[in-house]
Amino acid sequence: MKKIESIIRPHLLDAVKNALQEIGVMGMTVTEVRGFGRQKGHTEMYRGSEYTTDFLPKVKIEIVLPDELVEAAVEVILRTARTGRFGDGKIFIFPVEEAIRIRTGERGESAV
Amino acid sequence: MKKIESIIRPHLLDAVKNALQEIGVMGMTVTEVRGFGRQKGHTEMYRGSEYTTDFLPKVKIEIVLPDELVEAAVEVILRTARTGRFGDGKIFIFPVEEAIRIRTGERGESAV
Amino acid sequence: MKKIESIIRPHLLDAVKNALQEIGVMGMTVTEVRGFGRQKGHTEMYRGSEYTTDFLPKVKIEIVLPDELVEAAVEVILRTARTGRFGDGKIFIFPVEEAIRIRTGERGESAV
Amino acid sequence: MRGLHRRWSREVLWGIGLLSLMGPTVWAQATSAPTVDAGDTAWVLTASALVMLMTAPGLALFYGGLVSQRNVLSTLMHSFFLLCLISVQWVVLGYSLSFGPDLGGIIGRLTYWGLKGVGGEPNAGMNVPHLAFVMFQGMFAVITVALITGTFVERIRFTAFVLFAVMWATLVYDPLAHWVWGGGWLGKLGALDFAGGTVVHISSGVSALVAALVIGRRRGYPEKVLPPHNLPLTILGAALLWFGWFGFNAGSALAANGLAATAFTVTHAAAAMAGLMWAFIEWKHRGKPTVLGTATGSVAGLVAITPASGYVSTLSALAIGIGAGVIGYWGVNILKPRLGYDDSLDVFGVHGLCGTWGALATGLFASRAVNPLGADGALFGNPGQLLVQLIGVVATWVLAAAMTFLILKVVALVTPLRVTEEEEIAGLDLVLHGEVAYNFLSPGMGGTAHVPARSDAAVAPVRAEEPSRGG
Amino acid sequence: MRGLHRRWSREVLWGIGLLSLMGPTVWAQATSAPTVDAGDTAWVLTASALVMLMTAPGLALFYGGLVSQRNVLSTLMHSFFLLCLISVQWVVLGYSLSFGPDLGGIIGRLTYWGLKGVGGEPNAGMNVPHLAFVMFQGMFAVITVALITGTFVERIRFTAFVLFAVMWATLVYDPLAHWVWGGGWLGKLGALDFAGGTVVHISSGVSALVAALVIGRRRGYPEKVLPPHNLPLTILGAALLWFGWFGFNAGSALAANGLAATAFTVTHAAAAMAGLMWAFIEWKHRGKPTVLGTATGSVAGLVAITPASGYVSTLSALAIGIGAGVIGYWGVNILKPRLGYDDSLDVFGVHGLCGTWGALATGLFASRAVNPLGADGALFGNPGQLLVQLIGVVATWVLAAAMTFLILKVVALVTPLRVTEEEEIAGLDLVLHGEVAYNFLSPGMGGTAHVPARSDAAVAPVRAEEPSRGG
Amino acid sequence: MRGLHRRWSREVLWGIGLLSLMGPTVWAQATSAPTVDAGDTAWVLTASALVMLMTAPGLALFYGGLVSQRNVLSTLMHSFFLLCLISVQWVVLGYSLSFGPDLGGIIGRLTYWGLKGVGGEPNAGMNVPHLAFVMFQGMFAVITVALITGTFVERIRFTAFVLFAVMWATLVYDPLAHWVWGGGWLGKLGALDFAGGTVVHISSGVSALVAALVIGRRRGYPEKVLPPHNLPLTILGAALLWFGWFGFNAGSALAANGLAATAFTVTHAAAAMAGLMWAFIEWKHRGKPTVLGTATGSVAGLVAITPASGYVSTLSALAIGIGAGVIGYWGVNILKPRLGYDDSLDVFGVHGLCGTWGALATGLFASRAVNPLGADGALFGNPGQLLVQLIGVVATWVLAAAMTFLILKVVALVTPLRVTEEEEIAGLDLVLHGEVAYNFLSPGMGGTAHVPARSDAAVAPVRAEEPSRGG
Ligand SMILES: Nc1ncnc2c1ncn2[C@@H]1O[C@H](COP(=O)(O)OP(=O)(O)O)[C@@H](O)[C@H]1O
Ligand SMILES: Nc1ncnc2c1ncn2[C@@H]1O[C@H](COP(=O)(O)OP(=O)(O)O)[C@@H](O)[C@H]1O
Ligand SMILES: Nc1ncnc2c1ncn2[C@@H]1O[C@H](COP(=O)(O)OP(=O)(O)O)[C@@H](O)[C@H]1O
Repeated sequence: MKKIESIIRPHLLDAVKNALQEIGVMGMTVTEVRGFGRQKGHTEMYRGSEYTTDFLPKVKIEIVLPDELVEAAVEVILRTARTGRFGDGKIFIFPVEEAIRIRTGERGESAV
Repeated sequence: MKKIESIIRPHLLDAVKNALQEIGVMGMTVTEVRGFGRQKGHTEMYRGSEYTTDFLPKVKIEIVLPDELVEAAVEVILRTARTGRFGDGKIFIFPVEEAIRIRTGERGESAV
Repeated sequence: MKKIESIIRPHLLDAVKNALQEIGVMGMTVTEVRGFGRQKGHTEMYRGSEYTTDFLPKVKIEIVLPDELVEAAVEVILRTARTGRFGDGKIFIFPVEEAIRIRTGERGESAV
Repeated sequence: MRGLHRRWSREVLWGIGLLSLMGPTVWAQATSAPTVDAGDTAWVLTASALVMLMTAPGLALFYGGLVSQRNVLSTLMHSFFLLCLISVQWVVLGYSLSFGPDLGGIIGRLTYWGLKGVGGEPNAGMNVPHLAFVMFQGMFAVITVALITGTFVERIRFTAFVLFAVMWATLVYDPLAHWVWGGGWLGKLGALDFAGGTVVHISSGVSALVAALVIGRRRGYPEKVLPPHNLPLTILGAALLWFGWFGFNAGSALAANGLAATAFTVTHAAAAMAGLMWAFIEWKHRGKPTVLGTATGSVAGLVAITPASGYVSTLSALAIGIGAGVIGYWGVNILKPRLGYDDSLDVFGVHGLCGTWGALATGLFASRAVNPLGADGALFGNPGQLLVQLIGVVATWVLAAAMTFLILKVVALVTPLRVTEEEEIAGLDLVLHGEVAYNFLSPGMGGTAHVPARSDAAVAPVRAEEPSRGG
Repeated sequence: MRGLHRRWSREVLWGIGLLSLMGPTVWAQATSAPTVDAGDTAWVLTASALVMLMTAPGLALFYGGLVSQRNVLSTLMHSFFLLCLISVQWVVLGYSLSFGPDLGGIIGRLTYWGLKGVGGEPNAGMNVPHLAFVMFQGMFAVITVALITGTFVERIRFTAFVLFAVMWATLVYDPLAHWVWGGGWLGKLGALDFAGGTVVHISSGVSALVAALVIGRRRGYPEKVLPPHNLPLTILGAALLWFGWFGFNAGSALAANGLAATAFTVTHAAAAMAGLMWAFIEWKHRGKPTVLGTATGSVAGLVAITPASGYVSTLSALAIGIGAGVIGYWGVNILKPRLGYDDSLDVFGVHGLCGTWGALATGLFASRAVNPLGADGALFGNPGQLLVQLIGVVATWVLAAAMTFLILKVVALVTPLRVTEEEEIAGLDLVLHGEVAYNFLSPGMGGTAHVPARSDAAVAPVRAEEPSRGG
Repeated sequence: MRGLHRRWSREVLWGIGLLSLMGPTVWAQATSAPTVDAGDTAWVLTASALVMLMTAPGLALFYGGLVSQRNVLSTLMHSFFLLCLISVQWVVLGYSLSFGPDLGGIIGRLTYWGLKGVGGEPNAGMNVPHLAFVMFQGMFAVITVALITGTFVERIRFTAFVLFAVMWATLVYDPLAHWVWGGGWLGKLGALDFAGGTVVHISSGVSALVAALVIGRRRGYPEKVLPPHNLPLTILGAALLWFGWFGFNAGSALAANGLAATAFTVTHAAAAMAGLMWAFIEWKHRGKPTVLGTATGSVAGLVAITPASGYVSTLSALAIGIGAGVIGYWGVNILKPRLGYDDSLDVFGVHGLCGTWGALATGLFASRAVNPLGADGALFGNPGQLLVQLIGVVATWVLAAAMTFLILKVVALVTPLRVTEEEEIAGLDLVLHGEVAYNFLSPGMGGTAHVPARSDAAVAPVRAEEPSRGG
């Protein structure tokens, strides 16, 4: 089992989710995050002050999935989350030692 | 050392935290997340439109803890976070290479 | 490649980010979290009720970076996020199997 | 109808009295055949709008900010829906029950149903159009029912709420308004209630206590209820209540005259004093003055001055405000925790107790020097007035408590009063109304819209968050 | 100017008529040489302030809560900026175009540009200062333009919006106000529009429909638009609209008299009834009554009663409210999805359709028994009035639709109407105004302030969120 | 008391003057023995309520939205608590100091302490009850102190704030009101200040500047302060300020007459023009018009027109609005950054500078053609008036600056003015009031309630977020 963490643009979440669902990803967990990277931040104006922020709104998707699904999932994300501009985000892959479904106590791949 | 990540129902957080504390878990970090899975989403109505969402509010608990505490913590979560209905959530276990306490610079198990 | 996850005090985020940037960290992802630990929570009053909360606002920084940068980054965080009081937070280090840049498809260290 | 509106005609007489002191140049307002005076009408229309504002957005926000995020819309709905529901009840039925020709001192006849024959002509004994009086009074009916809702937020079912509201307005508010202001027995007895201490505040506050007991506590109360989700909304609501209360009390003069100015002043003074008082008690008692406490205190002061507002001096108003701060604080912070009922937003503590204090305080502080056509209170040599006030208080407590109990029992026969525990966890906004108050999430996390095609218009009932699908 | 203000002078005559029934003591308001009456003036000034409140914060919040979080400021800006822009247009030009000396029944002359010679003296045929009338009418102009903005939120460019607004106010609103109220041909024809069913609601609603068609749908509509981001703001806005509408309708009596009280009452009754109605239809049709539906319904009722508010009885108002609930619900929930235009905040469904219903319903329910100087409607034996109303409706539809189309085409020649798709994703607040509505983030995540030194005052244009830097 | 209220009696005379032009039918308002006129009273009571609304929720929200999330309640508390505190100070003491019988042109005698002997009878030289005048003026005292608080939000300690407020009201506001309006030397000199340009805006603005300098900058200012946390609240507040300002300025006619309508109109025109102006300057200067800028601009316009509102024409009002937009923008965007003081919410830039502009502009644009009992300004042939205005401005600057400095130094002897740096980080809401504004978190993350049993009522002082426990 692996865990995929992917940082993407918020407005593409829906498309990514739907495409992942189609290849058999049954669950995922999503978090609102702020990303700092190559993409330039923006400037806000409030009366005499300007605020520049380097932290831009992103969405983090976390998916735990069997090893054999990993490459397919990566493909899907690369395809659906790409705009070709700075800030498209990342995919990180991590090892998972165990997964357990709370409802049933099932462990391992059948739990995800 | 391991890291336990557990996705649970928000209203059970308090119960889970208290039970974990009892078995000696001294710290944890909690994040509001949205989960997609087997549990059905809900529908909202605003004038002529209906919105269905598959992303449901969940809470993610992250705990870094010594290997020997892992099973006990898993037990506790399984017991306190279970309602038996779809959507109870998951427990994932990950390897940890190092833990450091910022205040003191301590490393390893004594840091958590 | 490693992933550093660090829980810090929110108001120090800016200082930490700037110091990390100086040593060549090019990107990071930040999440608002709530932390439970040795630091005491606070009490709120609303009419006849008192609310005590053990979950305090923290910020989680996630950075995926090449192995050789890890120690430098840890040093920087220890230096910039420390106040010496309970609640300064943690640094956790995790193994990373792969990193991919969505925009280009690049993999490995060049992706972060 | 002449002679029924005892209270109002008093004020008119007072006007005449004063005017006669001022010489003949001011005869215009004092003719015995009442005419519509533009100034008085301007004020009463303005006051009516102000009292409307008290319910929504005033009370709606005051209450809405205090509940948890998943119940804010259902709480706003209580006030907003009542603004619709009770207003229709009022023009169809309620006004006539309250202010129609007296039937045995108990209730008004249905002469004015649907406001038949009620128009722009002056109301008996007043210089404002009959319809202006209808509207001003109607706004009181609306807010009185709305006040009660604070006790059962976060758990009452909407159907039960609707049934309760209609019955309560018809069986408690309308008779009580008739008793005190519509020519009924309490008014005839000489009970002073300038702007609704008994009719509005005691009745709603006591009913709230009974409803809290009948409907029961929120799941997890007191240990596990959630803190207020949006205090700025609550402060906004409190400030709008204060603003609207000028219409409530000073409008009750039904004229733009010295009496209205008096009522305006003592209202402001009592609210300010009670807010200060509450904050200082908190400061001493618990270490910090809170914003919510200050706002709650000022509402307590507004409640307490309401029955007295046409009869007392500014210094008396300060005293009444001090009392309201102390009594309200005690009710909310000491009494409620000790007894353990879940009157969720403190309707009893603020309206029931401070309304009672105000009604009795009127019997203490009223002075003919302020209003020659009121009465003197105990402190001005007339202890009998305190007794009359006490009778009014007791009658209101009994009527409100008994009828609320009965109505809730009847409603419970027809439909459950509370949502299920699962629904309580999911929140009433989603479960009862299919809506979510705030969508601060990133795009994509907040759901996908689809506009129902014609065929699926009769959509399956919305699922709550918590329940899973079967199997 | 005498004789131009046909509608107003009617009411004055009505006053005289009533007064003569009441004997000679009330002659003061009935003198033929008009004087400033303090009571009437107090009411009209109050009403003017109330109508101002309808635009901002009323409509601003009603609309602002319904859009997504990234567009709330741009939506608030529409209303707030128009309050500035159209007010200046009004005092400089608009008032004179609308109410200046008639030019062929079509438009007013520029006699009063910059309010030259307009002061505190009574306005022709009224008991209020000329300037009070100017202000009262000016607030109507402001809100009418602001109403339209609901149709093109979340995508219109600010420059296009400003140009459109100025042209629309000058080329649609001002002439139309002149036609109906300023001495123009529609008023002379006998079309009844007490407070703006045609002038305000049909004109804005129909223009909104045309604008929705010309400007086009939001990206992703209907499947992918975001749900309302802050319904409590919307409910607050709706309640403030209701509150302000008392000024709108009852203020249109331009006096604090029986007619004002009538208008106040039927306004309240229709709003309440329509809110109830909408909620009940939802309850039956979709399983749950919603807060937004109830609020929308009450606004629909307010719209529908507007033209009728000086001419109908309370029971008729309830009927008009029922109609508004049904028609508004149908327009918003059935018609719009079926036709597929993106009138984003339902300006056409609520204002266009219910305004049309109200204008026609005036031709049905108007009664001289209510207002002797109005007219009888079809239900009271005068079917001809319905025809006159129909002419008014058709004329307004045609003027509004044709001119809006033209104006938008002209504006599009000068500047693009919409932002780019990338900008739409980033949100108008940041892209057009460089501001973000809410900063609920932890300190440190919300950006670093720097105060621009003098030299970099001419800062580079702010970058949007989505676009990356080149390379 | 007769003769003291120089300004008011002027308006009454003006009324008489106008009325005499209109023939004998309108004698009612012009009798020399003043009587309570219902229309005037309706307007003054309404205006009093409107001015109350300006402080809370108006100013409270305008300010509250601009601070960071952790300080919003403490900011709301400033306004709400002052509404309580200064209102009590006013009825007990302040009114008498301001408007009691004159003592050497400097201060009023304590004749009216506790509003003894002040009742419903007409106030000297006016047609409204004495108490209506008391309330109207009292709301001015409240908001003036509240305006200052914008300068020291996010860092002042509550105790210091309370002490400062009471002393400032008593030692600055009350004398100044007496000087200008209460029969004092400035009024006698002929300084024109229709509704409070000097008394309210210059005094609060200049005091804010001094307070900013004495109390010092927020930690991290200017680089690290947080952006506004909730701009929709601020826009709501700005709109409510505008709405309430109709009461402030048009109410200052103390009658519902042509002068009130004039003041209403020029107020609206100046606000609209200044809002437009600010937005256009931003658009040119920085590339985008902002919502906050437009709202700030309109407030600047309202400030500037305040002293002039009873004396100038509509076209002059537009000119004053343009000036306010330019000067306010310059003060806030150029001057403040350059000088580096942390007047956090721009009280000096908006109220101090634009108030000064307004007071001087009154000396330019005032015209007897508008108000025969005012004076002509420099542009209408009377340059002397500008000098008189300048004296008023200088006197106010000196009084406000010197006394504020002194008061703060005295308070600092008793109690620290600022919270500690750690408390500043944790936020004043939690540290000073033990409350948190928003709880949007999932249930379970927001804390556990427990109702304090009787014994632990004297709870340990609440800990701040940041400090850890010892050891
Ligand atoms: N080293 C990193 N560790 C963790 N997250 C990163 C890292 N680098 C980038 N990110 C995340 O990826 C997002 C996109 O990265 P960015 O450098 O802006 O553009 P690109 O994806 O085109 O390389 C960032 O906003 C941040 O959330
Ligand atoms: N493969 C997965 N990877 C990450 N998170 C998951 C995964 N599957 C489920 N989740 C999380 O667990 C939650 C519960 O899962 P769900 O399938 O709804 O029910 P159950 O826990 O009963 O299996 C989801 O809402 C999601 O947050
Ligand atoms: N075992 C743990 N696993 C995950 N996060 C932890 C753990 N212990 C502490 N934390 C996080 O670190 C934060 C600081 O820890 P705390 O014990 O309060 O102080 P200190 O950092 O001084 O040890 C906590 O608020 C929590 O977010």
